[in-house]
Amino acid sequence: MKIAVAVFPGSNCEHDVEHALGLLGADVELMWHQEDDLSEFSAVVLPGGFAHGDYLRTGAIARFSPIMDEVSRLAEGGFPILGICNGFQILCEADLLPGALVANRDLNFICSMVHVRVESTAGVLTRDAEVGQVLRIPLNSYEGNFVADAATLDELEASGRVLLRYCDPAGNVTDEANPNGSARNIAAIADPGGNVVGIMPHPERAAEDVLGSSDGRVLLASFVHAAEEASR
Amino acid sequence: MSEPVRFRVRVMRKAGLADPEGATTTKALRDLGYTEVTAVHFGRDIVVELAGDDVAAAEARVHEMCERLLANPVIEDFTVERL
Amino acid sequence: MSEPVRFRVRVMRKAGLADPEGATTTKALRDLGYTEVTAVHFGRDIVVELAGDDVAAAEARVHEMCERLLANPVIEDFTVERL
Amino acid sequence: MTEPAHRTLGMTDDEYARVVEILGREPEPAELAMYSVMWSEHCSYKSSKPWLRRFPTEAPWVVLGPGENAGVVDIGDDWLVALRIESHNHPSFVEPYQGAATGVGGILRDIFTMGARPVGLWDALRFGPLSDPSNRYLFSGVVHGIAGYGNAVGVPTLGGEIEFADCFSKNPLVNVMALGLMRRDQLVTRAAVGEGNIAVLLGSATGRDGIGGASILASASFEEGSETKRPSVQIGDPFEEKKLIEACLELYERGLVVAIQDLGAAGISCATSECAAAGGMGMTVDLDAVHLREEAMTPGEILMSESQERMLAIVAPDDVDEVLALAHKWEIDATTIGVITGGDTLEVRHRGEIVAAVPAASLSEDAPVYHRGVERPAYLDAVWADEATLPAGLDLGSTLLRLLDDPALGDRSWIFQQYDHMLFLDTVVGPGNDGSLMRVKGTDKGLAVSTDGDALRCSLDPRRGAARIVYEAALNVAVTGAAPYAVVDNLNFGNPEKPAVMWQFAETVEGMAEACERLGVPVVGGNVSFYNETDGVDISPTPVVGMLGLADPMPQLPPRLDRAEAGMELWLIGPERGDDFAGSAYCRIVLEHRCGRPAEPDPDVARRVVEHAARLAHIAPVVHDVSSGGIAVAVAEVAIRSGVGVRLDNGDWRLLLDESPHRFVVAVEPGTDLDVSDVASRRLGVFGGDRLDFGRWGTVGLSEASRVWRQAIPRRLG
Ligand SMILES: Nc1ncnc2c1ncn2[C@@H]1O[C@H](COP(=O)(O)OP(=O)(O)O)[C@@H](O)[C@H]1O
Ligand SMILES: [Mg+2]
Repeated sequence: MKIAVAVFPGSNCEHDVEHALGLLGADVELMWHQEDDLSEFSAVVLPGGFAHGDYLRTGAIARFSPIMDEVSRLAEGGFPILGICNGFQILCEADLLPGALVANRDLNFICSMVHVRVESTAGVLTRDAEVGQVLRIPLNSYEGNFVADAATLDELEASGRVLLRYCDPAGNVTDEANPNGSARNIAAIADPGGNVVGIMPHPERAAEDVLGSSDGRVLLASFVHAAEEASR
Repeated sequence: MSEPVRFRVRVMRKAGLADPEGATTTKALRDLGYTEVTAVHFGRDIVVELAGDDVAAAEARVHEMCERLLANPVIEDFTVERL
Repeated sequence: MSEPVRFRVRVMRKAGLADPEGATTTKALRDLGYTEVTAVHFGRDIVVELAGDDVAAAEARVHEMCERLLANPVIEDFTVERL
Repeated sequence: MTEPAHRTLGMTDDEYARVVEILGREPEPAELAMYSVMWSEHCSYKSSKPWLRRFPTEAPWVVLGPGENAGVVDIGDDWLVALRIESHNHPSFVEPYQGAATGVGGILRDIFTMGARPVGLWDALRFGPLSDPSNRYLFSGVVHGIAGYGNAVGVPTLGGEIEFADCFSKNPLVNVMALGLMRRDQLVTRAAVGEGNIAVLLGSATGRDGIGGASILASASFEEGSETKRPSVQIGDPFEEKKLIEACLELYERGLVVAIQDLGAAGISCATSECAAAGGMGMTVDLDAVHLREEAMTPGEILMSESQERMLAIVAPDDVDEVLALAHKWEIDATTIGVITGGDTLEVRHRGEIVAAVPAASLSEDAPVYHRGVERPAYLDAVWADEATLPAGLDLGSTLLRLLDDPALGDRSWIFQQYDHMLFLDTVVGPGNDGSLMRVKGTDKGLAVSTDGDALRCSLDPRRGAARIVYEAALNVAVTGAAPYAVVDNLNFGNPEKPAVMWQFAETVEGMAEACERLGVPVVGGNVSFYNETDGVDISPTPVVGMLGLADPMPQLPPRLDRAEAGMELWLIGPERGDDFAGSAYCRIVLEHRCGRPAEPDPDVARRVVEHAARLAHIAPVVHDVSSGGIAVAVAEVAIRSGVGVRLDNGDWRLLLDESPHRFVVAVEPGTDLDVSDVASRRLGVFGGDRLDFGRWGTVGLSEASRVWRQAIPRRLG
């Protein structure tokens, strides 16, 4: 079982994702964005960074890369696809996830630990977690503010596709605990099949105690297990 | 070779969706003493230059560029104007 | 209360300065098959709404806002237009 | 009468005469342009060179010392570390966002041009007081610029330091340090050897950016009306740089470059002449092959352009195709622009004509050296005699709140939260502590870095002030478990043509050099920024030290400020004086007194204290050096960050606010054996409760102290 990590010009978290998934025993290979065949893989991660400099709009140019045609094709077949930060933005631009990510409400870049509460396990990112569980993981973005129209948000909620929300350390979802202004404190969502997931904070940055938190492991492990299942 | 044809593309955030740049700028202007400012809306102004003589065809192409790349239909509206 | 007065401010990078965003978008459009695109220039389109009836005074104020906040005179030029 | 061309380019008549002597004829316009930039203060160090020789530069682990793009040290296990610091002061005043951004871009190129992957950035900043809106604009613009470039280029910014003072209002300082990591066999240099080898220009197109720019800006003072210098603003493109980094690292990995040099100040003239001179060769350069962004550029403009994100690689002819293909894969431009020749002439052609033909080495090596006048300013006697009148007693609760509200002492997370400081998964101790500590994956080693400066103390006594920042930096890396390993320095000064400024400079170098010697730590690189003067007023002498420490092995769980718990004891290690108030935060903030003479550092004590800190970092949850604000602030920082109160035993209040050097505090479980018999130590108190309790000197609630501390910067930005 192998997991691909897509690398766009300007990506910068690909090695970090490789390292963290490696800690969980996954076999990972970096795939340049010009590749268009992921048939050897059981899952793909779109890592964080600044694909194409985040110029024009985050993710806008990256979604036309050849690898994204393959990702879109595989998405329909239930293939596990995880977008982290910039990867989440690319998935939204590619219409594989609803909504969009715009500038943080205070117009500052935010690199900081945040708390998120697990809202639903109906996605390959949270299937091994427990609803209500509070995780401490780093956020690192300028355009991390999730927006969508009210109907889309309602539908996401109703179908259990809001996977994580920003909260305080005790798990209360409040406006103060919302670091970037995201609609309804949303930090991670899934597509209707649950196999395409996008998360704004970085679980790979919280996979070792020596770096301050291991809370991201349950999310990465969920994804690896989904990949294992998919490979069967 | 002929002069390039130029179009101005204006991309604006859809009404009702968050516009943090607009909101922050409104506040900043009011703090600076421009208390008469009631709202600020942020958008992009993109000038596209193209080679070719068929202006109508070029304009259609620019529309297509907006739909495919320059604007995100989920959150943005756009207009195209010949310069 | 009367309708707000609205102005469009357009802020463009001064000619001659590098425009990485424009260059990257040019390349992206050409890669998408729009090979006729020769250049793309990026700017901001800012709509400012103000309360008050004196349009001329308002326009002067908007000019001042541009100089003080909305544009960076070191690297940008701006225009103001009544909407 | 019109000014002769050389003078409008900032060159003196004597310097011009020297060019004529070297060439044996009058220079062509392009040649004059090249000499004027290469011989500018910024590029040639013509005023500082004689002094910089004073620095100790050798140690068994030094691979490359000063004079290279970056210093390189060997940390064992086949790993090398490249480090470098650079200023971008004047460009940041002209345009704070782009000035700071391009400063980051430039320092990173200095690192990856050595073969190393850049893995960390640090920023040392100086601004005027935030009460002035123009200083707020500069401050937030610079921070946004560093964030905008550093985050997007994909290199974490792990720390820095900041100070505010009036003298920086029209002359902010933006110094950036970078660190890179490479395997031993990846080291490359700029020595262009091998006749027939090809020069390939990689990266951005060349425009009129920075013409008469960075190098000229950095080599002259600002006067009112400096707006005229503005068209030379450079725009940073972190995306291009990111692709360049990856492309260059792959070029090295595949062994495709003979030599490489980044294009910084003086652009193509500098890169080509330095490569050729370093290899003892000549080079012919074809300017028509240079990819231009603008039309009708003159040869002089192309040669001097400081367009960002460009590299010059020297490549064997057989490898050129592979190099171009690799550049294509990474989506960067690459063109062959020159050939290495025998002899020593740098020959430049444009539209079929030779526009320059000069001895390559003369540009970099024959620059004039000035032995400028040095004179101790007489006013210092009065300054030293003017000691602060201290009160007999005070309320430490309210005094502490005033200190914690200072933007240089309060919470600086408004700054560093805007910087990605976690990328690469190596940040074990991030910003917000003392030094930062990064692990080296696959080894037991940790690299600690601290940047330190103290413009106020250095203005009172440059020699003592400079020495003390070296010792402070050493202690800041030691508290993470590291031993001082190498230093880079950035010397920010006023106008070197003034003897008083050169005296400050000479004293600073002496103080830093001696401290480095006494610690046994080599200086492996640095940068000098003169002419930090506006309207005739010089900045305070502001040396900045970038200290690299090596922790081998790295502590399993390194100390952090947030690891104190109720019941732990608080100890002070290191000697106390109680009278070292000159340049202290208390005098500056509360008494508004900026005079007196700071105490002399004690090298032997300094070394012992540093060693103890590094040792205790392996056993104590908190090890924190005492610096600005003295013990009171150091302890408050631990209490606030850990969310636990503290009660200090009674003592003289002066001991809690003076800033005598070589001290740190530790938090440990009661009964822990600290084993510090050869330096002074004292139990200060115990953690617990929800107050900062100074006994008879007063008390303040932890939550109030915490709120004031957190708001110190944000409340001033509105
Ligand atoms: N300009 C800055 N950029 C990033 N981090 C900063 C900056 N200024 C201060 N910091 C961080 O805040 C912390 C405290 O800084 P400082 O008080 O200068 O430390 P010290 O007194 O130990 O040298 C450090 O971790 C430092 O890295
Ligand atoms: Mg410290």
